Amino acid sequence: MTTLVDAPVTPAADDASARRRWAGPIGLGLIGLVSFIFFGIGSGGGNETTFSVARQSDFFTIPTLTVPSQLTATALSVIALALAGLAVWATLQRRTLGWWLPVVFTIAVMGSLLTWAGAGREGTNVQITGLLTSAIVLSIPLVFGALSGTLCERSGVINIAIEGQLLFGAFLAALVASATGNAYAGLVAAPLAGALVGALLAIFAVKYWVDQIVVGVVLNVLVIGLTSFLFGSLMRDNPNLNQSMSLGRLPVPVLSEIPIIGPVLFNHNALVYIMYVTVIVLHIMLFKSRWGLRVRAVGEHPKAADTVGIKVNRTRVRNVILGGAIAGLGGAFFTVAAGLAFGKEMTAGKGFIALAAMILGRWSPKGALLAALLFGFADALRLQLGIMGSPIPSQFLGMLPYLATIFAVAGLVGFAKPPAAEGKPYKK
Amino acid sequence: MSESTATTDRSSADGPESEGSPEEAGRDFGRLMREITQSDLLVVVFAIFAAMLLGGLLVVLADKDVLATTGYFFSRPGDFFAAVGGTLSSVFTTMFQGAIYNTNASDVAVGIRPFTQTLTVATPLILAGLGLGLGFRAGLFNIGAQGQIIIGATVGAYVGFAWDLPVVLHLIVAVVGCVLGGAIWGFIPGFLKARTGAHEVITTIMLNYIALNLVSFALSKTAFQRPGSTNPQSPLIAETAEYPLILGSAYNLHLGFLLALAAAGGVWWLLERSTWGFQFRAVGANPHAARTAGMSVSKVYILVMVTAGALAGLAGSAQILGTEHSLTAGVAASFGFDAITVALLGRSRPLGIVFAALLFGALRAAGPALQVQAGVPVDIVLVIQSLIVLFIAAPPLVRTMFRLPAPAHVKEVAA
Amino acid sequence: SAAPEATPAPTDDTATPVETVDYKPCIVSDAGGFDDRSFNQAGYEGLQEVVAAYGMDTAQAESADDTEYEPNISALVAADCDMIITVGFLLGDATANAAAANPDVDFAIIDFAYNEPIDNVKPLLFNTDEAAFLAGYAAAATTQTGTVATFGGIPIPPVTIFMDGFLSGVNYHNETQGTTVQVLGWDGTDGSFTGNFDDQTAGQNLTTGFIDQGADIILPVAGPVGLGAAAAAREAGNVWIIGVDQDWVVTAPEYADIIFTSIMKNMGPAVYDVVETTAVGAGFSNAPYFGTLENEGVGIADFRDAPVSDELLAALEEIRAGIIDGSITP
Amino acid sequence: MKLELRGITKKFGDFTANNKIDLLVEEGKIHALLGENGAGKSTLMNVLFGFYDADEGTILLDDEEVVFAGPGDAMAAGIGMVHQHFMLVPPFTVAENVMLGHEAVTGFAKILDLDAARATVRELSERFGFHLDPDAKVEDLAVGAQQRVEIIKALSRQAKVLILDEPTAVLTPQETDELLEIVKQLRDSGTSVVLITHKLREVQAVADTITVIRLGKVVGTAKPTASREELASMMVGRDVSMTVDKGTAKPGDVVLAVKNLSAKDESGHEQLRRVSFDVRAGEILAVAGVQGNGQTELMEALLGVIPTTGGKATVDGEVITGKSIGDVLMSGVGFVPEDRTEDGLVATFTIANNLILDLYGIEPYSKGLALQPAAITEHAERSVEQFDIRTTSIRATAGSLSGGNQQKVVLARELSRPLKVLMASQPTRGLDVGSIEFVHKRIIQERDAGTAVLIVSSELDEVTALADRIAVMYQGQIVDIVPADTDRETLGLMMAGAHGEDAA
Ligand SMILES: Nc1ncnc2c1ncn2[C@@H]1O[C@H](COP(=O)(O)OP(=O)(O)OP(=O)(O)O)[C@@H](O)[C@H]1O
Ligand SMILES: Nc1ncnc2c1ncn2[C@@H]1O[C@H](COP(=O)(O)OP(=O)(O)OP(=O)(O)O)[C@@H](O)[C@H]1O
Ligand SMILES: [Mg+2]
Ligand SMILES: [Mg+2]
Repeated sequence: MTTLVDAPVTPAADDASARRRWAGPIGLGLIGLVSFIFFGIGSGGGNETTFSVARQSDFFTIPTLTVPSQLTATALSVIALALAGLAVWATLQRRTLGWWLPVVFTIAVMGSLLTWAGAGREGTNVQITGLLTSAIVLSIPLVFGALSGTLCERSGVINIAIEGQLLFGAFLAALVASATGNAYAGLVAAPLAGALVGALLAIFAVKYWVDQIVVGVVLNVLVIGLTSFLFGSLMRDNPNLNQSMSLGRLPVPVLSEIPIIGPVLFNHNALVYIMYVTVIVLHIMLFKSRWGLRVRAVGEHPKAADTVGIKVNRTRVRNVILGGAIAGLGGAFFTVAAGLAFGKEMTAGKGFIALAAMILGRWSPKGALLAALLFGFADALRLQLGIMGSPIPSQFLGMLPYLATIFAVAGLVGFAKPPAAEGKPYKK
Repeated sequence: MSESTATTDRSSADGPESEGSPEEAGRDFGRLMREITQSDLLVVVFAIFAAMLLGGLLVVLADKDVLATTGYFFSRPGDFFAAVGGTLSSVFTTMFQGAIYNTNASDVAVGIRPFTQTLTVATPLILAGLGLGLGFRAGLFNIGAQGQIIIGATVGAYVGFAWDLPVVLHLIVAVVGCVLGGAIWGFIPGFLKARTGAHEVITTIMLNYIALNLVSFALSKTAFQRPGSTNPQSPLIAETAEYPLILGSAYNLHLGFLLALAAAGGVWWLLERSTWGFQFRAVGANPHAARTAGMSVSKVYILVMVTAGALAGLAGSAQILGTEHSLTAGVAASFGFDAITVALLGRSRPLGIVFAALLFGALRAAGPALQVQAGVPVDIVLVIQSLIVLFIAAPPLVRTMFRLPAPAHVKEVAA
Repeated sequence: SAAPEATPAPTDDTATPVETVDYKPCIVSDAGGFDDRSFNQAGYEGLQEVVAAYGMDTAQAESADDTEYEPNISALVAADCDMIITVGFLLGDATANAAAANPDVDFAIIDFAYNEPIDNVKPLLFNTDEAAFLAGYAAAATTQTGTVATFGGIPIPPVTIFMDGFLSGVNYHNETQGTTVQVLGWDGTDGSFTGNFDDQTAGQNLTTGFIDQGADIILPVAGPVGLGAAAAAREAGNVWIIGVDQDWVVTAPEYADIIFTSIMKNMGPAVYDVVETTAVGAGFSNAPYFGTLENEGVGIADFRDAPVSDELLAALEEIRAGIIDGSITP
Repeated sequence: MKLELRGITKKFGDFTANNKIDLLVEEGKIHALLGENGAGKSTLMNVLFGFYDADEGTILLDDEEVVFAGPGDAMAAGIGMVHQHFMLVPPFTVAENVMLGHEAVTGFAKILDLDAARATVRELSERFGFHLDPDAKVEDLAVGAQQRVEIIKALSRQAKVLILDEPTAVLTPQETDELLEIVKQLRDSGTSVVLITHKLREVQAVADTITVIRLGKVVGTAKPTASREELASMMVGRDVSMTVDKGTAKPGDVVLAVKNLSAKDESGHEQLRRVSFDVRAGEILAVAGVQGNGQTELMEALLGVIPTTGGKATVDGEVITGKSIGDVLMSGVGFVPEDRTEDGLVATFTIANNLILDLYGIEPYSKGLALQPAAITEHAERSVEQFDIRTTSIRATAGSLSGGNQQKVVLARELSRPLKVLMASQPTRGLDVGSIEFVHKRIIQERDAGTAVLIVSSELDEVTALADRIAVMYQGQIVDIVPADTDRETLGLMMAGAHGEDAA
């Protein structure tokens, strides 16, 4: 996260850099204030909020925690404001505070928001564990998608086709799983589907110099068309080719029994654990290995890479296919991992959010994970508030994840420099 | 004359000779001949042909009549090929009849209706495409046209149904409303980029979703609903706010189309002949040099995004004041996204964008006929459309496929 | 033409038609498409049945987005359709215009009524809330946890009418039986929505959230997204799902064992009747058709595995009667 | 290893950059390749290095014909190259750039062994007296430092044939001498070297044989003993005077006044500490100093590219610090940036457009919002002809020009309007003798026209040739301002931090 605050490099940012330092602190301040006025004061005296951290499925059952709404929300808001003040001070001192500040700040504000939302509701209480778990779950396709984008763009190829790769992955996973009667077979098939789309992208973008974004967009439409057609014909005629198959949970022994953390992190299906591993491995490989160095060289300055004997286009083709495979794997989330049958356009635009997450994460696997989690959390929060019933109109709740993302990129991340050769076919 | 080369420019970095100029008329003629033999026009023709073949085959596979024949293929292969041929030709003719000229129409007036439909559908694509192209030239990858269209249309719609103003004035005010709406929605990412460096791809994607939620919210309020109905659908806009139909009520073609052509001219002038455009292109090509030459990169970003938003807003007006006449959450259809492809296909040059938009318009216009007459499932229609676009975007591929001569300047690289 | 087979009907294999009627009914979907597991699909299947039964010619156009309604209708007019069925309020204007332009073509529109009737347009309307009311009452009577829940795709009347009926059904039970069953996800004006009809995983997580809050009977009014809800319910166990539009025991057999009941909106039969009467019966009338409990245009499916007492069934019968004679308003 | 090129022809579109070129490099010899800007030297070398494929001709190594699919093959065959336009990956560190392509790795995951790379860098920069931090990001380095990286990168590969394309263009005299020593050592240990440079002194110092090419053709060979004048005229095809004849300056009143100017660079390090000096109308103040001692920041701070943290600068009494770049330029300042490809030109723009890159807003090039094509063309044609820019058309892209001609475009633009102050960084970097002569003439013309001229140059010859007064910079401060006739040694010492008087 620290990388997210280092100094900007290009003119765009230079112009901004002088002011940009302020965007963060001011943003924090405003949010802190909003939190104080709306959630703190707004919680209304006398109300109580009940937090529950345990789910009936849990091993330990922890009693629910009931707090006076107004007091708690106000206290948390004050903490947030204090942090904002700290940020202002740091800016004045031209110091950079670590990643902890935004994190703690977010927790404080979220806490006060939830306290307010749960204020005076007998029927419902704030489900911390449930909230965090669905945050993880909802971010899975975004993580895989963003990783795919990162792999491709680091080698200089823009991958707008993530959406299509997710969707085709979801489709083939369902098809194969249903046909073989084995969800894991579907899990294996998904990356193949994604890789296929990736290969098409590579052929057209790298070999035939077609505008990468055009290919990407077209591939998305292509996949939507094909899957929808097969869904309406093949799968409709033989329902046994599109059943809901589920990978099922694989609770990690011991770990999964830790309160909160256990259910949130260690009680998922195989895909989630694969996700953890993929992020770590890719992050190391991309920034510490020879492969990574060469890939990044190709994406930054293909000519330079060429002059030291690196095969630019071969590298790109491989990365794009690999990226496609990863996105395809993420597609498995929608069907076999979620235990659902395939449905028309069921990826519902997640591929584009993933694209944003990739940039928000500054083209790094770690960043992609954090960005995706941020979005997943905002999305889960929106659902949670809807469930508990809140005075906010549902359409505005619907905006929450998107607003949160905009704030994150404008306030915290600021300028991010894409790989220099991104989008440009390498012709010699 | 940037125009003349526009559609054939492979990128603004192609060969040392990137521009023709009056005083080189002789060489220009030589180049003209070269461009005709190697032009993208020829490529386009072949591209459509190739895509049709592939798409046609898909239709064949999707078509049970044909599949049936495969059963007794070996006994009576004739049937199979007859069926295939039948499907293919029906697809070809239907597309032509659906998009250009309806040959089995009683008279010309009816016959040309498909073509006017193509132009009508192309209108919002031209406008939004121009906006996006403008951004691309300035190095901004704005994918926010969708949201900008929605907001523009929302404002315009409100002016259209809620206010009543004298004839001409009402239309003008409504159009201005659309433009303002779009411009504001374009300003936000421009401003954020300039001030905080926030990447426009993120902000515009998010703003698309936010716009959608906003319009849904508006439509859930009685102020935007029809009297006595709670459907999320606005009242019809007043006729005084509608774009006049330029070919009479028999056709949908409306004034917005002429507006779009005018806008294309304007954008060309802005880009190629105005000091603003000069800055836009400089910033797009090399922000460092632009800055050292005294241009304000942030100002350019904001300016470009506002202009792009305004154009997308105009596209919104084509929807709400031109064809739909009533605001729904789906008022922007998928035009905002198609416009990205349109702009890139047109290589961000105004003339190119107009052509690309017409192509898309034709493809969309042919859709219903394909479904109803040729019985092609809507999803396969999508596939055919995207294949055509893909091939048209891949001249080198089409050239290799059909052994066309490669244009000289493709080989060159500005080192 | 290959049209009918292109998106094959479930009734492809029906026996050769009894007679062959020279009448061409056609259908236009809204942006949901004919496999939306909701009114487009129901209407489409109804049409396919009647077409197969009377050996009629037919054609259909699926709309990819809101701008295609008018072109699609005109394409069908151009294809010499005698009747065009349009699905959903979004096609209201396009249908009205087309009807005015083609007085000799009959139209029928599902889920939409005009303020002043049009001679050649027959609205097909459904008092879905009547059926939802029964489902709500039954749910309130059956819940173990005292909490039931509902959510929608997007807040539009065809969706919220289910939620309204369900809510008032529960409240009626609370009033009459003195229970305090609470409904999550809809308070009569606003509530929980996934934001679209595609994102099944959103429905899944939403449902899990409801279950965390103790809900044990859930009504998802979001087309395919409902399947996400069903999956979540299956995973959690001891949770019932209420199907919508069609009997989910039939349309989603894999979840049959957790289907409490289904709030059926019999659009298929309605379409069948309209076409039949117009083509071979009394002929076309533009009088609106209202699907009600009374004419079984709406209703609830049998409780198969659901633990419902005979008292409850009896009570439901009374309420049904009450609704029909107007003594109870949903 | 013996290297031979036979009948190499390379065309770009209908333009022939190399025309049937023959070249023979004996084993263990240093072969100098001379030619004016745009003669085709780099192109030829890029062909040899397998980066371009020749339209005609063959390459022989030790009399074996070889065909290179790409630079990879060339390197495998033992050819190494220092590129004129550096082939470095900006966001990578020095170590990463040096190791790229032949990385030392550990484990089956092939994790990079960065320490090994760091060691190599340290060891080499020790040997050549380069001062390089292996962990510095290349994009943060001054051009001079980048040049050193490019050299180390090539040398670390132990090539048998080493191509040096203008390796000394941005090195300090000391560094240059070090490098030439290395090159000699390499030659003695059997390496064949092709050296491209515009600095005839270096040629005379190390070359064994000399080939001169002009307009893509070989025009002849020469002995190292040949005089600089002879070589020069061979290259340019006319007589060139090696020494600038400039009359004594007639300084007017102070135009550019700098008071206690301080500035930080992008990474926040203070690069400029309370710098003060004046430049009068009609005089040239040259700033001498080893690259990276704040000269770059001085120029950027004056123009407003980087914010100043203290002090001020005035032009004719008007404060320019804190103004927008545009305003500074319009207040009569001409600016020639150090890095022309990055900051001076838009490579994909036509020459015509580059010639109005900072003039587009003023008459006659635009009226109101409207550009004036006629005026733009007219201006372009005038400049091309005046500054003898070698191009096929004013509509050609600036990117297709050779280095020297690109520099001419920048100068032509900046000198094409009335100036009060001309600020030029490394004005003749990479230019051939002919162009240097020309550029120097133009700068002195500008001075004599009463413009205050501020030059930054790491080229002592240039400094002494142009300056009326010399300011020596060291570690962000002005050590001293001395008269133009100060001898090289003194200057050298001052550049190392010693003050004028103790130095003398
Ligand atoms: N990629 C290219 N496309 C078109 N023309 C080019 C390209 N590269 C070089 N040229 C042209 O070929 C000629 C030779 O260029 P080259 O770089 O070899 O000159 P040079 O001798 O290296 O000059 P300098 O001393 O300035 O480096 C120049 O006129 C240049 O404009
Ligand atoms: N033939 C010409 N004669 C005179 N001036 C011209 C001519 N062509 C262009 N210009 C001037 O140069 C400006 C830019 O035109 P030019 O064609 O060089 O840019 P461009 O090719 O559009 O740039 P890019 O290729 O980067 O898009 C024009 O607006 C005009 O003012
Ligand atoms: Mg051009
Ligand atoms: Mg050169």
